[in-house]
Amino acid sequence: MLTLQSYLTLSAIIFSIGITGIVINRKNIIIVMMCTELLLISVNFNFIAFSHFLQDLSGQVFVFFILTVAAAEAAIGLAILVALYRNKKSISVGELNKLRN
Amino acid sequence: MTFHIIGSILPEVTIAIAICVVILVNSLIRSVSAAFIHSMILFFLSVALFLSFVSLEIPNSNIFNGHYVIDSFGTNLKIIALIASILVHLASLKSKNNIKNEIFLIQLFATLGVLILCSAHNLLTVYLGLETLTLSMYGMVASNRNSIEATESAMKFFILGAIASAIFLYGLSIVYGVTGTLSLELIKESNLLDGLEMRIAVAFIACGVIFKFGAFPFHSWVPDSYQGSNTTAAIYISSVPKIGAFALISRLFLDSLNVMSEFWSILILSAGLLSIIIGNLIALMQINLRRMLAYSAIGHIGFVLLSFSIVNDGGISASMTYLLMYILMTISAFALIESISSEDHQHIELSDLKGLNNSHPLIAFMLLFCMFSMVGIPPFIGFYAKWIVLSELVNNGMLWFAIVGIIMSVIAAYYYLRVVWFMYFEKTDQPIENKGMMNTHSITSIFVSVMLLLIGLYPNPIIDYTRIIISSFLLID
Amino acid sequence: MILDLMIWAPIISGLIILMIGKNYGSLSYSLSIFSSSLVFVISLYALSMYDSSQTGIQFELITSWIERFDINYHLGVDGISFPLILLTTFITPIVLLTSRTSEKSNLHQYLASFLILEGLMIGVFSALDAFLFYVFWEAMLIPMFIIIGIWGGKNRVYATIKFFLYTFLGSVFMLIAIIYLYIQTGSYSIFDFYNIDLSRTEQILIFLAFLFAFAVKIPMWPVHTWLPDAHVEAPTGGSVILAAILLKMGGYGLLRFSLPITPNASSELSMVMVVLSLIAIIYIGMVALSQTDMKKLIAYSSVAHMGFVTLGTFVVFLDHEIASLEIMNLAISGAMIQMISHGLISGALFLCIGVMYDRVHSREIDDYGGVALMMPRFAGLMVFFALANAALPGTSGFVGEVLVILASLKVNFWIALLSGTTLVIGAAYTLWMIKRVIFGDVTNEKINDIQDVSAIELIPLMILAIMVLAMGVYPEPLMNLMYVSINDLSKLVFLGAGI
Amino acid sequence: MMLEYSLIALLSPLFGGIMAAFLGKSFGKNFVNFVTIIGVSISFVLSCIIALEILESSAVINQNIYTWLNIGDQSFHIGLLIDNLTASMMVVVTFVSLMVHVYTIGYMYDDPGYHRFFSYISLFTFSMLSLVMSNNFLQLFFGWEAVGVMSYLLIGFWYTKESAIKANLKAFIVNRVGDLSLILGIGIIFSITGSLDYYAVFSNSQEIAQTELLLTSTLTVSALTAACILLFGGAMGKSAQMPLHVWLPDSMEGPTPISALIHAATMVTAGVFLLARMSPLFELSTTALSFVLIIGATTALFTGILGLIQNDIKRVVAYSTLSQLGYMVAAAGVSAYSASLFHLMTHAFFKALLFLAAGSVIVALHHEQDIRKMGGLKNKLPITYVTSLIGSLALIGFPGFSGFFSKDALIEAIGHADIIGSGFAYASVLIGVFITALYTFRLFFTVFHGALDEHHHDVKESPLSITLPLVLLAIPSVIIAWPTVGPMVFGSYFTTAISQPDAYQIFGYEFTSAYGFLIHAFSSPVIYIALFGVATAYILYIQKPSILHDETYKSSFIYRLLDNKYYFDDLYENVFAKQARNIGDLLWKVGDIKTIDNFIVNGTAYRIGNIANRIKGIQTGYIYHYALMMILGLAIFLAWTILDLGGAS
Amino acid sequence: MLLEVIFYAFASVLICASLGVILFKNPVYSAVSLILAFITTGLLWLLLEAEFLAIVLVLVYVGAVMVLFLFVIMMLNIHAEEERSGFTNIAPIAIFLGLVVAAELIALYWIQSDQFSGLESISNSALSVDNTLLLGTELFTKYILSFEIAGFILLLAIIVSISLTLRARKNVKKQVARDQISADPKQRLRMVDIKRGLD
Repeated sequence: MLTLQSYLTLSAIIFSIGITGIVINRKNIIIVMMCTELLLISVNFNFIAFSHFLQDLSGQVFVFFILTVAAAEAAIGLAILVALYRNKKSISVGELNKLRN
Repeated sequence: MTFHIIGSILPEVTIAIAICVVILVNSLIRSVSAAFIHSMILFFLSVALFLSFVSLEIPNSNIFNGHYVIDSFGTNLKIIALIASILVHLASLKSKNNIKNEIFLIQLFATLGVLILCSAHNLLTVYLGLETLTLSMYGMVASNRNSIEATESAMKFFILGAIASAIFLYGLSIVYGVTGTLSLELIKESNLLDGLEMRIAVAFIACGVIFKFGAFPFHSWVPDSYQGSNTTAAIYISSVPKIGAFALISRLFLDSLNVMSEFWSILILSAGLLSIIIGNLIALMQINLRRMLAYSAIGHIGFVLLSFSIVNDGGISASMTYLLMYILMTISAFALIESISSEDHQHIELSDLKGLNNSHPLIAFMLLFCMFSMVGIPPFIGFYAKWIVLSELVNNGMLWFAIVGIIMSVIAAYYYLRVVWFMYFEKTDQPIENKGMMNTHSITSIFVSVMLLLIGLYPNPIIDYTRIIISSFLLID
Repeated sequence: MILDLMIWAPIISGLIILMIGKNYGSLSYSLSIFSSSLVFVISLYALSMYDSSQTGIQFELITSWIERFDINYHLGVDGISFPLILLTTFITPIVLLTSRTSEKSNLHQYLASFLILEGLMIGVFSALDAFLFYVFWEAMLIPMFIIIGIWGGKNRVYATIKFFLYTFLGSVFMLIAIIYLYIQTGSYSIFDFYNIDLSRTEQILIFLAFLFAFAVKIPMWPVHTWLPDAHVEAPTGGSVILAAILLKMGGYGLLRFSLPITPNASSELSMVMVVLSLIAIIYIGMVALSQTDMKKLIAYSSVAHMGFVTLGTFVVFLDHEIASLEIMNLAISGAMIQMISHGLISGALFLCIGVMYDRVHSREIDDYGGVALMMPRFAGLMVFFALANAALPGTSGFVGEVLVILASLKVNFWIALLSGTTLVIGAAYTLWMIKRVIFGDVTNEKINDIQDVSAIELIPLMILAIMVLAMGVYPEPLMNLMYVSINDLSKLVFLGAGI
Repeated sequence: MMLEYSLIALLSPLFGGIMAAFLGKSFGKNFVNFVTIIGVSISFVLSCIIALEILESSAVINQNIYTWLNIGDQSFHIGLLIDNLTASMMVVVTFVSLMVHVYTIGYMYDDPGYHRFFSYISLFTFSMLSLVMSNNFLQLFFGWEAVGVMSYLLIGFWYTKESAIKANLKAFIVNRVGDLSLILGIGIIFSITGSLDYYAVFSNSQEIAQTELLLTSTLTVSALTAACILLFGGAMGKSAQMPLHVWLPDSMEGPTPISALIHAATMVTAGVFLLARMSPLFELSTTALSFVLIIGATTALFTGILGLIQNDIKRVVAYSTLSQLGYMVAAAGVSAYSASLFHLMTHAFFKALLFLAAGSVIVALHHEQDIRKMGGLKNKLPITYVTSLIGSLALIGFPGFSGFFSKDALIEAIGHADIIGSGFAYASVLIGVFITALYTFRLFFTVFHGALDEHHHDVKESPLSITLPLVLLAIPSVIIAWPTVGPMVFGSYFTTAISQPDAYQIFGYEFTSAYGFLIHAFSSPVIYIALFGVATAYILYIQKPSILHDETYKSSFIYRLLDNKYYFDDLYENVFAKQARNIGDLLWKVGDIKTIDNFIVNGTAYRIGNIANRIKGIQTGYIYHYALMMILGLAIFLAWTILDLGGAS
Repeated sequence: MLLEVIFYAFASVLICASLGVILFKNPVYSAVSLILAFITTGLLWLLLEAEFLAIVLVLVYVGAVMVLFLFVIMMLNIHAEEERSGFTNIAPIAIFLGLVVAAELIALYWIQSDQFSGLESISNSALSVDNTLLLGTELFTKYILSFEIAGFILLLAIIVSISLTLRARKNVKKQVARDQISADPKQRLRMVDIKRGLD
């Protein structure tokens, strides 16, 4: 039986994977950025699930905008990444520590 | 009707027009001078400010199907945001450090985002306003694109911002799920509040809001982005977005989720208290001036949140008073630092200030004002800010928080004093070069600093102003 | 109005000097002397207007300031604050007069700091609104911080930051207490605070909060350690102001706030206060004995002498059966006179040390010896002030101490005995210093070619000497100025404490 | 008129002193001499007039000059009380002072601090007069301390001399101990009577006597006894009674004129004056009187013994002064104030004489003070010799000399007393008579007789300004007692000022006249003891000096004890003074610096810094740490949501 | 039942793909995992009758955003960094925290929830009838303001991206049309008198 809770649980799992992913790897930033996309998937999942179970369209509208903004965000993020790479010749998470106390 | 709607959002429209005009002018006219762009931006900002004053007359109304609300609270916040933007703009007019004009364009976007946040009355609008602001802040921080520090801090800011925004959205999704609506109005009227699900939602949303304020434990982007970006960006992100965040927290928590205030106030309170402690403690150890100011900003924001968590008109207006005074102080501090920094000396270390009293007595004197104001010594405004927050805390039986706050501000005094110490007590062989000329920029910074004193001598207007705004906000809704 | 003038005239002239003075050193010097003397003249005029037989506040001025919190710009003086204002206006020109003798960088900033400080100090003494009081009280830290920090000695940064943080930490608790009182009364007026009913716990907590602020300022043992550092490192003028006036604010605060607002707590905690005062008198006196730095010695002696102020303030509460209005008047009069007198004497001693420092550039006692041979006129004055510091009858130093001793004798013999030991210890450390510095044979070559005091150094010292002598020989005019207010205060406190 | 006279008498030395101090350097020595001597002369003449006036009319002036301080009902005045006691003190003080002024012209002739010295002694005269003329305790204390200060300044007059400035510091501090006691005594009186005027206090003396002073919650003493003992504590300091006597011998570091003026004739007798002045109080407390008696008698005996082995000419005289002060105090202890005062007066003359004579010898020998280097000066210094002899005879109480009458009277009084300690006191003073004679003539013989030291062949008699005072002082030393002993000791001269039992009834019942007293004295042992002392001195120092050169004598315990002055100096310097500094040092270094400053103040700062240093570690610069922090925050918020659930719903 | 099978199957794939994103060492594999995750998500959304968004997700995300990601990965030649990769020292804490958050959320949804439980999937819902039309109508009427704001956000993204990445390379020859058009023959061509040589 597909209840709302199933969807929410799935979304929660994805969310957790996303945030864990951000923290655990010291590979390159791009993977971290992908993890944020995972987070957004889980949020979208929530919205769409609610929208479906509430029979209300505004959730889907919201998702639409989230997708838009996420695309814009990805563009900006990648632009920053490129700029960073040009300066630093590296996008390793582990080397990103010039600024600290 | 249409005209009425457009009339209500004239400030936003003005900024939007400004954006378009600046883009067009920039790309079409080949050799446009920077001064022209600056004046244009200033002109549009002033027009927007004027229009906001005009729209104070407009009766409260919900427009765009209730996605947008025009009320005195929002309009007043807009006025404040616009004034702050103008000040920031004036303060960063030195512009040698900002060869490109894009940053001012991006600042216009950010201002637009803040204005949207001030009036947004729907979760979607709130989100979009927030993202407008956030994305432009990424752009601002990164705008010094040839610097490792700038791009690195922008990268970090971006990642953390993305996480925060996802967390925030997660919260919004649950709110939507529980109440079945995106409208803040309807959420407020919903009788489903204060269930467990809503609490989860509030916890998530609080994370996003606290991130926006830059309070502990969502503060990490603050020092890096202050340090990494150029001063123009730093002035901006240290001031105007806080107004947006204040609007956000007021609209979401104070207004719509007022029923749950008992719950969220604890979250805000703990974040505020920890910010005061952690921010000030870490600031003690900084030798980079910007980074120090960043941590001090975390401490100040702690006071804003602490006071906000009182959740009554006194506390909230104290919080707002603190915020306004903090913005004034931070603009002043950054502007003064900017006015003595040169192209080849962007990153001001504390030791760079040595002998400032001899080379730039006036700037040093104003920075002295500013630092003592931040410490919270009368008669500067920083004192009234602290005092009014403490008054409200004591008044609401939160004596111990007041004591913690005040002890931390004594500890904080040390690092502010260190600035004075380097400026006044240390001598150096290589003083900062005195260009001698008084430009618009130094005049602005001095103007703001003198304000610190003058408002300090007569703080009535700000105190009354915030009180009126907040009371009307809490009464009407 | 006249108080307004006294507060703002020096501040404004200080700001003017700050703005224009960089290239006009001597002009700003003259201007500063002129404006501070003017303030002194105004204060003398005020003295002539002051009716010492009238109870209550005079020269009162109320203007609304922050309406929302019912904060007023409320000024006024009574017999307790007025003498301290006179002391301030009297000492400041003297300090400014001597400020030029030693070469200073940024002289205009130095002068401006003192002028601003003067205005703020007068503000502290004349504010009748607790909020206003706090504003002046804290604002005063800024110029003092600058003075010690810029023109101080080798270790000035440590000293000035210590001074600032110590006093700041002390006063923030006072702020909390003031806020609390405001919440209880709905007003920031000090006189409204007097009429408030507080529970025992509240009183004690408020008392302690105020005490912390004032104790640091006075300073009382064990929160006194900023003082020796600050004094040692401060420039001469800074030390003088610090010793002569800043310390008095603590004592003034106790009389203005602690006693009338929290009479029960004052009475209940009087034993603690008395013990702390006695520790200050004896312990600090002993500590002063072993100092090798003149300024430090005088600094410690200040702590010991201020011990009499706190002793006088609280001794009467020790024994409720004996306590009477008479004893209280006696003790508080003693405390007040001690404050004024200590202001003159320690100020003068710091000036003396400054005079020597300008010549020899050392404050170490061991570097001196035989100063009397080279500077006979100076030596005479210094010995005189030292004797005054040792509470010689006929000098002002004696009056306050003897009144406090007499009052404590009425309460308890042993307290009087212990406090009286200052007669011996005080004489020992002061005169021992004199013996090694002024008397003896010249051991340091530098002493051999020093000049006696110039007129500009001599005049302030002479004026101070005359004042010290006059107050010692005929203190009645001063007492007459204060008596009515002290009596009112005593009555108020007795009523409050239910004695 | 009397009041004006007294005021002028009081203020003219002040005026002279101030003029000398401020203008002396520019106007020269003659000016200094002129103003100060005129000042003191006026004072002396007026004192005599006043004394005569009072003698005639026995009027008493008690007049407040001005209100010093007024705190509600509690007033403190400055005022004058002129009665017999005051008048006689004034005469003595101004006379000796005048003599010393004159003497100083010669003695200090080539001293660079000439005007300063004159200014000091004039100011001292003023201080002393204000002490004796006071009509209240407070002013008494003023004068009391003022004379102390002048003594301080004068002992340290040669301030480059290390021993002098050490001595003056010691004198001041030891005196301060006494003054502390005095002010406490005054305080007790004030706390009970609420007034400090003599008459007001004396009229309430019964009230004081009935009040109990709480020392602890259970232990009480009579306030009167406590007050009297404390007042006497002040007298002990000023009059150098054991154990506060240590400063007086050291004070001989000062110039000789002031040894004569301050440390023999006037200031040190202030304690005796005080006892006499306070007699209405002391009479009510036998405990206090016994205390006074025992202290006095002890001082009289033991300090006299110390005089035996001193080799410094001035110190011998100084110890003699101590001893004589002991006599006076002891006499006051048996309520024989008049005898005590009488001895004070005669002693002032002959002891000043002896000091000035010693000074004359010192000047003649070019500031040589060691008696072992003297001898055979009889012929070289004839005037000094004769006057010294007169002084010595007066001191030992040789019949007919003034000292005889006074000393005999007070020994008689002590002998008749029956309070606690009187037996001891009587024995002490009798032995003291022998000792006095012994050391006095030891000095006399050693200096003036024996072989002339080869270094001193060129000595000449001192100039007139030195010898004139010697002669002028020698006269009263011989004859002053003859007309005065009757009225002063046995008569009613002091009855208005002093409250004492009728001397005539106690021990003077056989008194008829001065002559009769002289005759009567031969029937008592005192004279014989004194003569025996002189004879012993003659044998030991003229006939067989070899006895004293015995080594066993030098190494004996007693000799060492005496040589070290009963170890009082050691006790004070090494135990009290040194320990006070050690404790001070300890408190400073351990209490202030280590505990409060380093541990609490800087320690707190340090710990905060430490914490901050650790906390700043959270800002590593690594993005995953930042993210972790955010997630942690989120997790805690969520956890709170769960935990708070119980409370909310 | 079928729906459930589909759901759990795709849900498992989604979870695996998500784990793949964070666990693969090579960023290209991660990106491909992410693409897989997006496609699976799209399919799951179809179950929830959000057809338009499902398509948009696949088109926009897989077609544009992920291509952008891959493009950047390729452009920056990132896999050269592989030897540095690995887990952070705080990975255990992070995993623990991730589990805690997941557990907290799931626990809240399942154990305590009263608002979300019992809701079953609705078939034939009104939303699915003409999903795209409905969404479009909403978007251009009710949400017109949001739509405009989104436009500005995209504009912002354009400006920021360009300003951060656009740079004029020095050694690259490029055509500047404006300069070409504005070329003035008079300035380009200079007539010079050349003297005959060999004189």
